[in-house]
Amino acid sequence: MLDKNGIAKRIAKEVTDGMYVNLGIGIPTLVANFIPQGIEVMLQSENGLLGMGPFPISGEEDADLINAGKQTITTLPGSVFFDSAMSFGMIRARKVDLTILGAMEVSENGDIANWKVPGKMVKGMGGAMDLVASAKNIIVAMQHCDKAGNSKLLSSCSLPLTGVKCVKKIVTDLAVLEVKDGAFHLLERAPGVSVDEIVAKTAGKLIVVGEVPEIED
Amino acid sequence: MLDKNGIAKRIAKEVTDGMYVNLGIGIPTLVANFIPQGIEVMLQSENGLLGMGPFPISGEEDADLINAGKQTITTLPGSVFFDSAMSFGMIRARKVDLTILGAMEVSENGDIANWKVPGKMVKGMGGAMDLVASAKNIIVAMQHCDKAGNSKLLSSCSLPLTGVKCVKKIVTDLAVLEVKDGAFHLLERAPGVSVDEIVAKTAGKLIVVGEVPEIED
Amino acid sequence: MPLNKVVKNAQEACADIQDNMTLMLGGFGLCGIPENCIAELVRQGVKGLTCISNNAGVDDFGLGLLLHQRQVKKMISSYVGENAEFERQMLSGELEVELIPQGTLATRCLAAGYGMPAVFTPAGVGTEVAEGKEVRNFHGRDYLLEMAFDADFAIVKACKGDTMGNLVFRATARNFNPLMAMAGKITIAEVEELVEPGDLDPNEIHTPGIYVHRIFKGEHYEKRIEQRTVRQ
Amino acid sequence: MPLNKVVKNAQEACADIQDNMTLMLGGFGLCGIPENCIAELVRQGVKGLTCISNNAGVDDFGLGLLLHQRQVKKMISSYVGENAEFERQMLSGELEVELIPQGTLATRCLAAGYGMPAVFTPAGVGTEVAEGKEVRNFHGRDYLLEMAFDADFAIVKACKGDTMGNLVFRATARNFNPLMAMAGKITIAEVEELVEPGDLDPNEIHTPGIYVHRIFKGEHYEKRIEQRTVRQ
Repeated sequence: MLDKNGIAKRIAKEVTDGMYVNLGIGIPTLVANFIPQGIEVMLQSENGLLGMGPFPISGEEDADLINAGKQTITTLPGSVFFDSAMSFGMIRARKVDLTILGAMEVSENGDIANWKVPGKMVKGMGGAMDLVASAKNIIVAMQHCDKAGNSKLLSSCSLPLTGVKCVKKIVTDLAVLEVKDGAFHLLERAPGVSVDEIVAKTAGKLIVVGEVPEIED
Repeated sequence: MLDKNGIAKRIAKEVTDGMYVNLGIGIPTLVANFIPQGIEVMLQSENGLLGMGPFPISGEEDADLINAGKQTITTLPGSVFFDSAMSFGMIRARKVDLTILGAMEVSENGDIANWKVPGKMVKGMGGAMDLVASAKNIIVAMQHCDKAGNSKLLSSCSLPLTGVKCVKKIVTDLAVLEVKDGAFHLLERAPGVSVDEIVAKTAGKLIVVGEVPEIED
Repeated sequence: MPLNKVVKNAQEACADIQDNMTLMLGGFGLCGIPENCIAELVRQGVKGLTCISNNAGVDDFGLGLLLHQRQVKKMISSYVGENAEFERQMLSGELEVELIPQGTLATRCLAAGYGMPAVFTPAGVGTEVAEGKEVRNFHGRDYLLEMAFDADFAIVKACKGDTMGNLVFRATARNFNPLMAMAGKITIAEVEELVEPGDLDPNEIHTPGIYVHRIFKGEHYEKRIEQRTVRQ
Repeated sequence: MPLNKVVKNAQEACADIQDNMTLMLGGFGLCGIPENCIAELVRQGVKGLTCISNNAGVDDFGLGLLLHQRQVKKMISSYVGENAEFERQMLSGELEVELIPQGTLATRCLAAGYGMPAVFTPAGVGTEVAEGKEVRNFHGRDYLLEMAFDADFAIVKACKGDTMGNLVFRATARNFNPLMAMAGKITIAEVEELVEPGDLDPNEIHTPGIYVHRIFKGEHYEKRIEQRTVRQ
């Protein structure tokens, strides 16, 4: 089983040199910590920054310089600031190569639900609907099951959707799965996790072909 | 009768303090020379400048700094450069208070034709169609008749239109006219020009009410 | 209106904001919010406001102050989850809330500022955001038709501005500010530093003064940080 | 593609531009045109081009050079009247010309760069520009539906750029350049000065490098003035 850092580390392998990447809040934010040496990427923060740097050292926080999670951050050489229309313009025009975000549910046809639970306080979709509607490539980082043990990989989402037919890949605590042709395709298993367990915990259509390798460290 | 400078001078009286004004090529460009002391205006040049200054002194021409007529110009304190989308964005959003441009024909309902003569080489509409479609207030500067002596103030335009129902006022060599309710309304006559002459040279519907004052110098 | 847009302070700038008007307020979270004008709106007690703002402040700062005084009838935002009083009013039905995607919010401002009555965006296709909206397919992809905003006032905060209303924003405090500055029928800009025409490089101005109707130098900026996060 | 977008020169930047492609070229008149790339296109002799550019150069400079070599099949412009060879080809039917309003041209670039498939503009309503186009009324006013451009390459010229493709334009040489930079499937930027990442102030960059695929330092800029006009 992977912990949050394990999920982030596995996703970081999907990041290739020169990519522009938008990281959502939560596990996706951790991905930045695992991008291999020699791989140069530019992180896009949808509140208006390309080239997001690490958190500042204490005492150097700048109230004017935050990420989409409202955390204080820094810039890097080559960073650019822009307004929110341009920020979502470049997202909508598919200039951002990879979007990594969390989800409450993903369906076998790639629908994603991650913004609203009926009966609970709704905080809003923020930029998630724009991101999932336009991203060239979307990887979801999430737990395979919710806290009650119910699968979050479903035949169809029960929660209000954030976007339709958009998720390309999912990395959970148990597995790496590709979403295509209306099914989850098991690519890799987490260390110590059996295919049977993944099958048992995946409610949507799951395709398993041949030996399923363990995620490499 | 007014010469070009006379037409420009009369139009300059329509310019009030604080206006943002777009001046077309030709006579409209001359208007800038007659704006009274104490009246502050910002001239918009649709190629991307607000706050157009006078032509440069010889030796200080800057190839990167031109107006929409491609003439070398200068900036003033408070000038701003922007791209063409923002330039026409502010035009389309009706932030430009007054547009002054030339015309080949104007109709009694305010249609304007100023970009194309069938059978002649077409140079293009440039920004004129955008300007006339969106301007809050359009004043046309032109000769009352063409070189053959035909009226340019018509019941309907014979040339391909630049825009419909948009011209508010016309200043010609002979008269100042308002365009409203489907007619030209004679407001002022040029020095030495009789109402009869204006009537004779206006092909579209012309309304003359009471004494028509001479244009004041 | 003269080209000199300077007013004395927030009180003069906001004097004619009336009950039941629609306001746009710049900022992302607490970053780049018009602190002086918000304080003035609280002071003058205008009510029944519809506020278009990406977020709704926190309980004791930003738009939270207006919410606390129950001056807001409706919030149009993309994310509002930092605010207990907001939640209470929303759940009790006192406050109407319209949640829209962040990029849609930004683009509807841009549309207003650029005179485009409506824009197409794929954000929200197939979701409840699409309900009641026109869906149109271009080149095999579905888009929603979203309308330009129509706000009585836009209230923004810039780092610097000159007396003609030209504005420069700093870092991610830019966010929605230049977009809203273009979108209001009347635009009020409060600035940390007010300079003379010519002091700003004309190549570096983000909002041309033609979009700005009133400008003043704000005071006592707190610039509160919402999520102070530092490296270990 | 690595984040370092630097190519050696115009020849490398333009190597894969092929016959019958659609190119956008920045500039207004001769102001801010990509001189090096135009010269390279003339040198390599690519033919059948569709060129989206506000103007068509003059007889012996700018796009006029491409026209002279009969490399252009179609021009999409707002104003083309400075060019005798252009006129000859147009009148003889050798050259197809589509004239569109300048603001429409700009906005169709913006639409492409911002992922909007189409935009509404009132420019050209009731004129021959409206022929065959959808007209739609919003709030009592008619607008034309105009499609985003779809160009294989955008070729722009900036004053400064860094190796990551971030661009800064100068004065009115900005014009269509940042819009086209956003709108090309592949965007080539030639710059007068090429600097390192960090040398440009992130607040002052007009075009973020995410939109730019290739950048190089141009040479021997003539920067010809079309209408030299001076004060008496």
